[in-house]
Amino acid sequence: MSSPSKILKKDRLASFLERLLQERQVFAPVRKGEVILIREIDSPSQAVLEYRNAKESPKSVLFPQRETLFRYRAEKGKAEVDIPSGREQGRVVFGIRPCDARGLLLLDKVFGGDCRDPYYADKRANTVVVSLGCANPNPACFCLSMGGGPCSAEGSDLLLLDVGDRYVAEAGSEKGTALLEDEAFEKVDEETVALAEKVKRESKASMKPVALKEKLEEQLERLFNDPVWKDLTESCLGCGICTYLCPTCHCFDLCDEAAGTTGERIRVWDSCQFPLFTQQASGFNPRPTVKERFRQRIMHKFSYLPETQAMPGCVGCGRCVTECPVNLDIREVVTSLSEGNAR
Amino acid sequence: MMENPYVPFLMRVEEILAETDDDNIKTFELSFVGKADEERFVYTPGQFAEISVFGKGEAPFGMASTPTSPGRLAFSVSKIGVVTGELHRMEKGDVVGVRGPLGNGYPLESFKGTNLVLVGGGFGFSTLRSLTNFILHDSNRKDYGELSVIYGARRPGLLLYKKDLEIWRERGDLRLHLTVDKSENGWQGHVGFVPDVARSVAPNPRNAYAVVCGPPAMIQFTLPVLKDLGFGHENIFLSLEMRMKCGIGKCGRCNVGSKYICSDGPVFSQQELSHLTTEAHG
Amino acid sequence: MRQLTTDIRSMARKLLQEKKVQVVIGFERGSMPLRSRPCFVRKEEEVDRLVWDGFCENTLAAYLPKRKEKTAIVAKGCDSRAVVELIKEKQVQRDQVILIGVPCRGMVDRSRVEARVTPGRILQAEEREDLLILKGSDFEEALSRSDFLHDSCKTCTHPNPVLHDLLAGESLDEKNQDSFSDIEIFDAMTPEERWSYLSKEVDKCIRCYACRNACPLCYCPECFVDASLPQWIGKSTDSSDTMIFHLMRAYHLAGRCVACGACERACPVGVDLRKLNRKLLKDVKDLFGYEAGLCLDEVSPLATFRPDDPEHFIVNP
Amino acid sequence: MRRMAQSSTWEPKIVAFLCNWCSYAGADLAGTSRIQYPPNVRIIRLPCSGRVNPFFILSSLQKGVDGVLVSGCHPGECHYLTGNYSARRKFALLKSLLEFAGVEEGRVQFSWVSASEGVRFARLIGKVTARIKILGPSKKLVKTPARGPFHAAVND
Repeated sequence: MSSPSKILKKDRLASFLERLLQERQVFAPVRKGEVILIREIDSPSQAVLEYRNAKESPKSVLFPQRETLFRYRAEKGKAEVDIPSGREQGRVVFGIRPCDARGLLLLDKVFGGDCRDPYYADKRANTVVVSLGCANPNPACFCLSMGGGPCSAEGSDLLLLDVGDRYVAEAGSEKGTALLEDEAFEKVDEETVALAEKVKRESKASMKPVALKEKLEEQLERLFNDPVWKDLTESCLGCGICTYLCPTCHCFDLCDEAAGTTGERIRVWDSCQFPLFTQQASGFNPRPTVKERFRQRIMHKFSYLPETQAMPGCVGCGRCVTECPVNLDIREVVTSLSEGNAR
Repeated sequence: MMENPYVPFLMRVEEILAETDDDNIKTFELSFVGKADEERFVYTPGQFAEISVFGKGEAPFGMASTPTSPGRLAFSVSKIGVVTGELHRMEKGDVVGVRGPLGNGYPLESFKGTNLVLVGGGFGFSTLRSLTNFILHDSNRKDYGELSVIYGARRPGLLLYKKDLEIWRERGDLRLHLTVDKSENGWQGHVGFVPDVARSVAPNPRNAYAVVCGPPAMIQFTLPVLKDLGFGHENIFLSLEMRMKCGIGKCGRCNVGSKYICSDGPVFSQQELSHLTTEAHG
Repeated sequence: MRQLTTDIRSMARKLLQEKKVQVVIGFERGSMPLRSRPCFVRKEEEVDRLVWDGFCENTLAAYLPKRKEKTAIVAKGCDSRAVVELIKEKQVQRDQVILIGVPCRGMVDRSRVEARVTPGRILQAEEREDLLILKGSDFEEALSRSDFLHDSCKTCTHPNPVLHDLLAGESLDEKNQDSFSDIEIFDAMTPEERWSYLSKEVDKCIRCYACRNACPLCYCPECFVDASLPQWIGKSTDSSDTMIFHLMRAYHLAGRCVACGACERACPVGVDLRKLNRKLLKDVKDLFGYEAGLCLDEVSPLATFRPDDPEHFIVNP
Repeated sequence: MRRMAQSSTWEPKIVAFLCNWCSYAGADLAGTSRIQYPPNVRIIRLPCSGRVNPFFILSSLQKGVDGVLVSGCHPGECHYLTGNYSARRKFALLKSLLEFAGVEEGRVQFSWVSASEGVRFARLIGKVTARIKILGPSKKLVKTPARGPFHAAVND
């Protein structure tokens, strides 16, 4: 094992979280009614670590569904703009799944790059990601086929692997290594390392790979104008579930909310699946039906992002698979596209 | 580029000029409220900016002015939606927000020493006006070869920038071909569609670039004409339009294939576009 | 169940063979256990994709508006009621659609089943009469299917198609009148309690509009949430905007909602959309004596009036 | 704190959507007849009570008015024959739905006032205003203005 690792006994987890909470905002899986969501916690007992995956992805911690960009006051002949102070408190995103941690890497690329997005980047710079490996991936999970894995540390500063009464904690970055300095962590022994390796092996083996022919990107380019899209998307209702729950989808809208002479410009999530997303003021819409919009979603994830960001816009978390009201399964869609024909 | 790319700076409305006889297109001349903003705003023809009407939102417009006349920016606005409707209600002295310059602009370096054919239709002419005035400026004219401008509108009353057109007509170093789809009010000029005019004018493709900007139908029929005349894909540039929001390649809506019109464009060579899978252009 | 599948397939095959329709919209096996999903069959040789089981929860009538082909649709009671409303609202032409009616014993709510067997993984699910047999990697369990039905199926009073051209299987007994006791109980709470309950529900909403898009009667070319001139409500998850969205979504379906429950089932975060929907179902019934989707000749309650309509709420100074 | 300091001087803001052919004229008559009524209503004239889009009511509440009144012609007297009959069904459902959701009874009210009923109009406004005063400032459905440097001063 090359990365620094230690042991965190489960009975010492609460004290570790307690110390994190003293200095930073901690976001963790919590139970809300029947579902698990990633929310800010104020006590270690709120965190639920025996769970499959959260209903919503953790992207909202860094890219909230609604965010104020600036406030203004505008009157006849004058205007003032005020930007919310950029000082972001340190954050820990604790106990998210490895797929979601990896999803943040794509957001990093999109919101970083040549033109840095200060709202995302300021939060991100002060964020530590502690993920929790999956011993029991869901039937809908396919992280392995998207280049990640149920116990992949990619995108995590610290990866925890559950080996019974303790976690093995592997640091994936300096931020993670720094966390290992906490007194709750103990030196790792060989027996525990072997257990962790077993968890990794077994969880990987339990996953069914998505059958992808090699050159999905090329097939997609070739199939852009193919009638196959009509067949693939016929059952699509055109709602935004798949994009809103997705850990990598990041499209947004900017709008003004005014109250008299003051107001604010906000950023809100938007979805390429909505008809108005690309409709021009003239009424012309380059993506007028579900077919074009669904195609955009697939092309963006599996052709455009691999080309521009060297990473697909999908980490295989399976949310769109389980939550789609009509079970339009993205795994089947990519499989059939990679074969060059309809399912 | 600004430190926070989402926050506009302020500009004041100095002049409002009704361009068309139906009053649907007005040109707004804006001055910088802050001196520092003026210094930061270094642009080339073909770039655009997002104009904010506080409380209503933003919309993108190509600069119709040129960097050769500093201190002011001009934007032509067609009254069509929420923001543009509100802009049309504005008066001299009102303040708007501006973010920019955005996009890549026309490839002026490549154009140097070559002949240029600018083909524009309707509202899409605004950045070609900027390009034309830029080239015609005393300090630039010698850097470029022959300049032909083919510009059409549905009818004479809808031609933009009539004062510029008058001046250009008087100049010996520019060939101006105006056309309208339909004549009216004693129009003395040419009647016909832009692609047909392009064919009859038959600009020489040797050492030349063509720049096309206009409604989709015009582009669709002009490209084959340019091809017939001998213009290669790499020598034809287009300025594309799509619904935009952020203007910096993040919000995800204005892509043609893997490129964002706002940040990779809006100006693309036909060569570049031929590699893109897209529903949007031509 | 098997017999119904066989019946549906043979009806679909015949319709396609005789070129009476170009497409049959029905259900096929889904990609995961406990799921069936909409499918569109255009060729005879694909007819065997069609299935009928307790997971056919989607309201297929949502696919009918704007469809140009002649279409056959597998229709449960609620689907048929939606078709009736769509015909009345001139979104579907009666002679363009053939209804393959299927009496429905209610559909299984997979989230309830999954909650029951957590943390096990269900690998296979099948139905035998009234039993739901679940198999996992390390367990097998038989549940009584009627304990795991969707809420909307539990209160359904029209399990048989009210309009059909063909009928698969045999009609089931009609159920008792809906008592709306849930609404009466809720109404008995204080306004503050009701407000706080609904506010909490609505705060879960992520504005994905799946409820709207899954609804067979939500076919407006431009929904009020999308309108920009004027913009009626904001686009964010602001609590006031979201509450108004839900109130108005329900209100716009007043006298049109056929209680199919597609909206509740589509919601990924489990907003209790039933409360508002059922309040309006109850009011429409109590005030105007109307139940949507039962009869092609009945005028919709908000498209008509009676001079002696209730006006107990009018202020008389 | 500010809310408490205000409470003694708080006056409700009420929007009244009035039919041009009856209630609006009734309001006019009340005015020209110099009949006193509370000054809390802001009148918006519409061609018919049937023109009232439910969003007019909800948007008003969202923007922070304390009460909404809709008034049209008495049943049978609609200038367009049946506009108020259709409206009556819509209003019945809307009012019931809002109250079911927990919006206070009386926050949204409906009435009929004819062009000759200046006195009735004044009494109506008195009654509506009194009811809304009892309810106090509206909070539910109000879209809370964003908090920030520019907002505190403006939203007083």
